[in-house]
Amino acid sequence: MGATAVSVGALGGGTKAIGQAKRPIPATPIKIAAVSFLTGAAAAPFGIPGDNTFKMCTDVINKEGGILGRKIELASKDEAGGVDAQVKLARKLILEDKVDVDLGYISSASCLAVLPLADESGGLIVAYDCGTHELMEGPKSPFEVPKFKLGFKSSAHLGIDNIGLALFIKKYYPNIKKVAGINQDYAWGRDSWLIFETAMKKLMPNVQVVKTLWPPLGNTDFTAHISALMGAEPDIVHSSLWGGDAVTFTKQALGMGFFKKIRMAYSRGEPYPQEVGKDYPEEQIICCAGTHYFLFTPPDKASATLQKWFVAEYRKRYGKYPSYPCYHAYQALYAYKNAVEKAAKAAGGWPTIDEIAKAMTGLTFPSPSGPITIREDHSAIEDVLVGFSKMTPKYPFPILDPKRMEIFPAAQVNAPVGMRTVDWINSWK
Amino acid sequence: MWVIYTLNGLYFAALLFLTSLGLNIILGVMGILNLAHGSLYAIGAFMAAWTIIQVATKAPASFLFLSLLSGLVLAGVVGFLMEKSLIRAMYKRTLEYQLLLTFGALLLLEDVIKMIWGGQAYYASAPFDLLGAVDVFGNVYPIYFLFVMCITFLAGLFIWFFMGRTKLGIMLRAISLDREMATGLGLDIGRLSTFAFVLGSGLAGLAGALVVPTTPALLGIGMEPLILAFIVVVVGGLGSLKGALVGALLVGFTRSFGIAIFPEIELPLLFLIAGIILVVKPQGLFGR
Amino acid sequence: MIKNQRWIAYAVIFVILLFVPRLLSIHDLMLFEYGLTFAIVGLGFNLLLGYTGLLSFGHGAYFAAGAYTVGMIAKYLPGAYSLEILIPAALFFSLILSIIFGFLCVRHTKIFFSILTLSLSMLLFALLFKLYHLTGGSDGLRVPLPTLLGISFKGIRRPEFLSGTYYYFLLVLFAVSCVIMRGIVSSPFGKALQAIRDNEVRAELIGIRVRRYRLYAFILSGMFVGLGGALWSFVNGHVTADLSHWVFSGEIVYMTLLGGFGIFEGPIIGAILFTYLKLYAMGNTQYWMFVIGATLIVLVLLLPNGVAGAIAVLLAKLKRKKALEGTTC
Amino acid sequence: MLTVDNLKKHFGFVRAVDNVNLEIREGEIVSIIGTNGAGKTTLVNLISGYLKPDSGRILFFDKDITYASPYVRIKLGVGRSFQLIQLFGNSTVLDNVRTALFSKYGMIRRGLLPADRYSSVTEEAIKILDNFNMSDKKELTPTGLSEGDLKILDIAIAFALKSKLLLLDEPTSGVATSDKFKVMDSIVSAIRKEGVSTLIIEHDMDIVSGYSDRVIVMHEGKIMAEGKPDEIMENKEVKAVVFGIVS
Repeated sequence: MGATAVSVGALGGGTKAIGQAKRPIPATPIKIAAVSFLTGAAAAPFGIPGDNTFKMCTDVINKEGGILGRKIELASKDEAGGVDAQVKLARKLILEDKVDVDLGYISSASCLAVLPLADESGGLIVAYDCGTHELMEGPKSPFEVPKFKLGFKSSAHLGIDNIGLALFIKKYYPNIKKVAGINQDYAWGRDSWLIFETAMKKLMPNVQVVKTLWPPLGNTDFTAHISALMGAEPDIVHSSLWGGDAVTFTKQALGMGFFKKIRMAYSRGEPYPQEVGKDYPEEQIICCAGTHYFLFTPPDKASATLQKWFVAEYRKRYGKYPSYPCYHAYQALYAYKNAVEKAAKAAGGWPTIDEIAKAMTGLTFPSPSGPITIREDHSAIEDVLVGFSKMTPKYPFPILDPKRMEIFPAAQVNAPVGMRTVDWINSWK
Repeated sequence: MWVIYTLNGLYFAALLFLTSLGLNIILGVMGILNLAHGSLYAIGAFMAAWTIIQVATKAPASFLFLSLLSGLVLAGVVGFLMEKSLIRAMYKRTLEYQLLLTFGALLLLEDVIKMIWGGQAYYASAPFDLLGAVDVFGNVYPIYFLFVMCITFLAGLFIWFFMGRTKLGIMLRAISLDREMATGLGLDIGRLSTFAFVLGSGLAGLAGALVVPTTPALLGIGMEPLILAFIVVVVGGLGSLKGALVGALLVGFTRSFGIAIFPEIELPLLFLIAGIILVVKPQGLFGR
Repeated sequence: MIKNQRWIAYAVIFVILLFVPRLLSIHDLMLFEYGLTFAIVGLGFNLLLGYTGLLSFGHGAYFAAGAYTVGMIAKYLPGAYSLEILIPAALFFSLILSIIFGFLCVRHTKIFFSILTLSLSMLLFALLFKLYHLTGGSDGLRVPLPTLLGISFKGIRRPEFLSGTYYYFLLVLFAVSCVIMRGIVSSPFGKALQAIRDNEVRAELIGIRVRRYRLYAFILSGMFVGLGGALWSFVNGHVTADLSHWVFSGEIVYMTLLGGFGIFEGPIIGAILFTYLKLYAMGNTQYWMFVIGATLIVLVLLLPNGVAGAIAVLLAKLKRKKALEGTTC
Repeated sequence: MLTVDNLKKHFGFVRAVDNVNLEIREGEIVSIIGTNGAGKTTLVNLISGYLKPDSGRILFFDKDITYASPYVRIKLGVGRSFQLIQLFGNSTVLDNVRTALFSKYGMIRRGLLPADRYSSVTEEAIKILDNFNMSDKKELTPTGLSEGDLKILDIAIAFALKSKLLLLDEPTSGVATSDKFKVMDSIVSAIRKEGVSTLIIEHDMDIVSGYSDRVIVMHEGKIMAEGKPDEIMENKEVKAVVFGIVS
């Protein structure tokens, strides 16, 4: 252990002083890398809001005197360029730039490729937005946790969205007959559909799947997919499309009269009404990847005040309402802050990244959308919010109809530690 | 629905045809495979998107279609500069240099676009929304797609007439048939090549400008069209107008019906067809 | 005697390379290992371009064949996941692939050959990309640390693995590849290939079965590239379908030209230079594509024989100078 | 050894080769002369297998090779040089010849040892170059050679294939007039040394007359005269048609 800790220190750039009773707090700033899509289709709806939030929170934390008096030095990096580029970048960040922590990744593909590098290269990596449940799950349940000693996921995985959708559909449309799916052709899309389909089979056994389409990420022409879906005549179409794809799909579908016939159920559709604007169709089922919605007020006091401040502050700085990537960014940065402070208490000085990792495990802290808990499997769990899009005079884009918002508590939508989500769903009574 | 599938196929084929047309002319006349063709397409797309965004608020709706012109012109200009500065030096060089140069140009232009327009996506669906939709046998279909088909049809008609009937076109054909002979006839190869390259680039730009109201202008937007246009040219036959048309229709319908019927293997199928045709008929369906 | 000098130089360089892990930071060492794997790729590719006169724009396919052999075995046959099995397996599958593709391609030359190789590699790309459940689609496959002759590297971090055992393993294979390729190009077989490159018609006329020998060259080339791909996968730790995309093939051509395909050592130099060029460009500017694109254009216009070519010219000049001085005094 | 009978090849209305019969014996050097377009080159292309005749037969050592591929004819021993030189431009003079030898001995499958290790082959190559007094230029590439040397090298390659019959298409075309005879000297001396039977195509009588055992005159695809050089020189018809001398 000691040996690895030394090498961790050496590789991870943490302080080498192991074993001393009292450890000094370095005067140097904390190096934090934030990796999001800064270019490409996912930049506007995801990367930029996420990165903005990282900047905003860093700024606030530094104004308050930093973490244990150390200022944060934030380096925003671009997630574009494909999985391979990300592997190389993460390596560089950990081994050469020696960042204290790598907060990032929106695409599940990036996460699947990068998180294993945490233990491999001995750097702390916190996945802040990507969704795939496979990231933290083992090959078969029960699996041993944590999967990665130094790899974390500070937001809940896609299980909550798709289970939430299934529960929501069961509640509002108990007697639909046909569903279809259009999901991007990689881990994110494939896994989202898998969970949704499994949950539907369990909750509404006699609903039949009439079509599943797999457009590639960054597809520009959905016309063929749209008419293929319309041809299959489902009642509801499940979709985990995100980023530019979601916007493009919606616009083209509008043009082809898609929404006149079919209702969409977006597993993470929350940012798009704001992106598309007033044209965005009403009565679509939209999930918020948690309870990340600017009109949602968390029950507990601390979170509620945070929410009020967060929405106002973000609106003030960037003229928009925070979308769920913003909340995810907040969670990642504050997970690190809280973990460091907790570990420092125990260690009496600046902690090693092993100690930070230990502190982050089982950590609970308030966030704008409610308290967040990071479990022993190094993955956070959250409640999930689902609703209908509805145009109101108050906003220039459809919001979630306040009267028909459903919140499913974490326990109802997250598999227990060490159990694969799919197995858990199948074990439902 | 089959009507719609067919229309989708036609629409997709139309865009491809336009893109491949430019690639084809350049390849035919200059014997150069321009790997940067996709970037010219992208330039057209960004320019058009930018124009639409500018116009949408200030000028009457009908002006929105200035975007097509702007895309075509800018791509043409870039093409002109490219030919004068780079391609010009390549005529006497061997294949590997020609291909690598255009490959370099591709990398370069991708980032030039990034420098000019930034990394953001440009949403410019105004013309698409403006034209609205019609009823086709009980199915809603956007008029804009039909508009794209018309434009492409006209462009194709124009090129066909130009290549077959006008003096300039016939000279270009002469070059593509036999460079030496053409030189012997005293044709000004240099000028004509420049012209061909500009024409090809302009067509790529037009295609980009046409697509942009239906999808945001993005970095790398030209990559997929390049590959598909490339398949079209290969399948149809180098430098063959008829080939480009048939090839485009083949790809368009394979995609439209492929996605509707067997979504899992639509893409491999495309390359499989191309591969087979190349093996059986290396010069393409209508190649010389 | 000039030949002896060359071999002495090789020996010296090899000895120096033995000490590289001591000299470089872990990150630079990794880049260097990327470079070495690509150097093997370059050697293979250049047998086709430099010595047989065929420009393939689809050699990413054989690279992917090698890399995916490793990834697939890791996923489906973890029992057989040891270097002494993986490397032969990679060679075998790249052999099969290059036989199939090569057979189709060598019937053509010039631009047709390039187009056909490109299309076929894109076909492989489409398959790797679309068969999600088999190949992991665009996510690709992870490449864990292999065992070597029963030694397991469990619990060792990849950087330590790469700077230790693996570096020397890689270095040895690289040296072997160089020696073998050197032998091939200077052998009668190699001479025959060069004859085909120089003058197809006459080659036929001195009794060389041109198409068949092109195929031989294609297959050998494919296997070297496949080997490079397999070795690369361990350094990278992850393989994706992009390896078979034509842009990646383009980069292979790029690095070969960067070094200079007229000279045996060219591709090696090119591969190492390109790796540093690309990764440092990526690390230091968001406009890295502009950088390598511009470099490529300058290269094509001003340095058609690549870096190695330029060096060779310089050396020749120096020699002549020396000779002159020798005569004068 | 070579028998051509009633060979015919027409391109549309042009009767390039029209019922040609000819016979070449072992060790004999025969020249075919005639104006451009008389069908000389077509005839060579037919014999070396580049063109397939419309009708007629070609026998080589009593073996019918009328429709055999060039490759087969080479294996049998029909070598040729070209009017437009065909060399391996980026290889040394030595390798140009040596590769031909390797191919001849079926050694081009050997892929590991450097070519230089096969010293016997190298020596033989140098010997051949000696015969054409080219051995001093063996390390040069063709780009560094004079037109005449290129011609000689081209023939040396054909020679290296141990051809029993050599077809030389205008061996001195493109060579400066002053050197023409020097070139012919070195070629023919080499040929004589090995006693290879040879068919030389030439439009200039003077060049071949000194070196040929026999001269055949072709005109409009037909053979119009045949005999010893000096006889042909005297032949009025030939003078009129071929040399344009009227007396």
